[in-house]
Amino acid sequence: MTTNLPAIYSFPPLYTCQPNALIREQQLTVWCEIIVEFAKKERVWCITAEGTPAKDGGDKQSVFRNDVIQRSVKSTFIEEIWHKMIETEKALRIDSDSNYFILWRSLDSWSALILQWFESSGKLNQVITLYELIEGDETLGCEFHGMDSMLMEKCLLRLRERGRASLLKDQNKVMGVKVV
Amino acid sequence: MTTNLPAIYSFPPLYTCQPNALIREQQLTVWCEIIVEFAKKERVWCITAEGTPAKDGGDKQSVFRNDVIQRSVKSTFIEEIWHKMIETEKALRIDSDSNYFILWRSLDSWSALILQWFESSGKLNQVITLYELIEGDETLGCEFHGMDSMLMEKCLLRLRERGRASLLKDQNKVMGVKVV
Amino acid sequence: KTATKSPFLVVDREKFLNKSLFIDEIAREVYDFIMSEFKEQKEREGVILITLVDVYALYNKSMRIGTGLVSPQELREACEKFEKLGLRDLTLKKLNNRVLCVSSGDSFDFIKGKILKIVSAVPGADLLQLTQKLNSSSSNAWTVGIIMEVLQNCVNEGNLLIDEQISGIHYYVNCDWKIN
Amino acid sequence: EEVKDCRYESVTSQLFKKQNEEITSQLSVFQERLIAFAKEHNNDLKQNPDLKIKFLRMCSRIGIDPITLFDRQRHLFDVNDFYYEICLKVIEICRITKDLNGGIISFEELLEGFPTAKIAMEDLEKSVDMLQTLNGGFDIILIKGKKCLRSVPTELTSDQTKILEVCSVLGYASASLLRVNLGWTQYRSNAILEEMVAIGLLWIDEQAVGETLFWDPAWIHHSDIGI
Repeated sequence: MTTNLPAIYSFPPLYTCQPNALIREQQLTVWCEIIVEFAKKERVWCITAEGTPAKDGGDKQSVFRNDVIQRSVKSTFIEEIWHKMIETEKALRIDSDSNYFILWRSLDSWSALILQWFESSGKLNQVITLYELIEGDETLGCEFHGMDSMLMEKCLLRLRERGRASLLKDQNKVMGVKVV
Repeated sequence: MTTNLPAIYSFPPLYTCQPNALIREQQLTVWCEIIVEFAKKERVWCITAEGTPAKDGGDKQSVFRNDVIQRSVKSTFIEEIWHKMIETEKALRIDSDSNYFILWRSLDSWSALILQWFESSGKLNQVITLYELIEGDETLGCEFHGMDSMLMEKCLLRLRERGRASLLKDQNKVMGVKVV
Repeated sequence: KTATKSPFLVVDREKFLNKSLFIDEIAREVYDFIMSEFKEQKEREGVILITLVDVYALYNKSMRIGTGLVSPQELREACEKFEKLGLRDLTLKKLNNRVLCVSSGDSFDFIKGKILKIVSAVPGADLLQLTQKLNSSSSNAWTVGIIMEVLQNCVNEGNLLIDEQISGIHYYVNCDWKIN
Repeated sequence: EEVKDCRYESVTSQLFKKQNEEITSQLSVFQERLIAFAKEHNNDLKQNPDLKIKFLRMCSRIGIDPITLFDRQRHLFDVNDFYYEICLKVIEICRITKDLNGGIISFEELLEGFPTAKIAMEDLEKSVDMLQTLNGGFDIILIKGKKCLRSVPTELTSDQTKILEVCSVLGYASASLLRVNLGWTQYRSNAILEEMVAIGLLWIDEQAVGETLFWDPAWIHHSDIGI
């Protein structure tokens, strides 16, 4: 997990909540960057409150824990980090299971990217299933390929708000989308 | 064994090696005091590495074990305690059997006391056997009466170093002493 | 040790016509006491820094046995008079906005610099190591009271970062984060 | 401790050339008589400063705690000397026990630091109030209504205070006690308990049945610890 993370990830005081408020602000910013960086590099869409990738097996290690220097962030400080992540819109809390989506791009940026794909690949005005969009061959190489489907829904909702998409639901679950 | 020992002897965490370095320093100091206090009160000159009086029967209990509160010190921590005892000159390791002499007085203080007895009881310039010195009626009531003979030898060697004593040996074993 | 070296100087309240004269006399005595007690430190480090509470204990214990102790109020008033009495090497200063200290020169900056230097040479040093290193040349030049206050200041001000482990608090110099 | 021992030795060898146990009992008789003498001849001593000094220095040298020379009815010198002596002792106790208790000590433990003198809680409280004028960073805090003296710069967080309150019942806290009493998760409890070990406020006990216990060093002096 420590691969490609900034050097400060190996600095022991990073793991203790610093008493000086100015410093703590910068420390929280560093943690937000680390989490985003990690999620982006590993293409992890969703992380548990404890810092492990949500969808993988149980052996994945928490980003808040560094075995090389034997340090880990205390749960009270982890809460503060998530608070900062939400506040700066780098994470989105998932109500159903208290995990977090990590937004290395903002929702607006993602929906813009998706819209762009619809436009450039000539998929306007036709129904595209969520599965095609996320897992289909045609989005291979797109940054949003493989995105968590719940997160994808949130992006498509943004497009609907802008009047650019209509969603097809089955039993309250989004199955497909038509972009105009 | 717990009679007359300080109240902290009944404090359960005393028996767990404390992870906090500052506390552990205090804890080691407390253990040294307990061992010295115990040895002094019970007039035990020599204690095994496990904490039991060396010269008595096998049923004596270790100072490192407190049955009342069901706690005992782990052997790795016992080693640390002995290390501190040696370092602070409260104990002297006996090479032959890995037991320890407990010095509730320093060697210098013991030899001063012994010298004082020679002076005040008019025994200068005459040969006194080790047996008389340790077990004789004339030293009854002296704090060094009953001292382990090997420890007594060490005290007398101090006096010899100061030019105040010559030792009489038989087959490399000290049998008597003349103090001048 | 100090008690015997001081002459039978009787600064007895009852001998003074009024309180003010008594306080003046105490001020001189306290001043001389600190200057002689911390002479070594002053010569080696160039500065003196000690909390008023520690002065109260040291001065009363060393100088006032037999002559009646001074009260906390009297001691404070006496130290506040240093300047008026032309005792210019020591002044009363407040550390961390709460702890009164008797200080010479820019002692605070001096010891702060000294601590920062030790920590940058030994990243992760704890209170025990710092105390040992600060007082390596003499046994108790810098009291723990002072060291803890200065450390607290460094942490509050952001010069030092903390790494809080179960073994204790470890200190690191802050190189990464801006503090103003 | 060392210094006291030396003095004791030199006195013993000069005054009595007898053996140690005898001397201890004789010394204590001697000490008692000196204390009685001091109280009886209070006024004479007061009027003769030189004698007063010699007398008190002798007492100090043979190990009489000056505070035993006072009682609340009869005072040598200033009426307040009694309280100043307590101030002195409070500072000493706080400094000596800092590493054992993380710099927080209850008023009850402070009282136990005066084994040879009868001092009342109100005497102690009055003296601690007097000490405040020195701005020594000695702050009074309340743990479950009980007064404690904090002599280190770090302030307690409200979570830390809550844990000390839990400790005041049985002497210790643990993850399960905190779950039952405060509804805390294991994560949160461990984080705060370990933080308190880090700053020296709690001692770890790994030999309890079931789980690790975290003890308040205030219980070092409790003889009635129930496991």
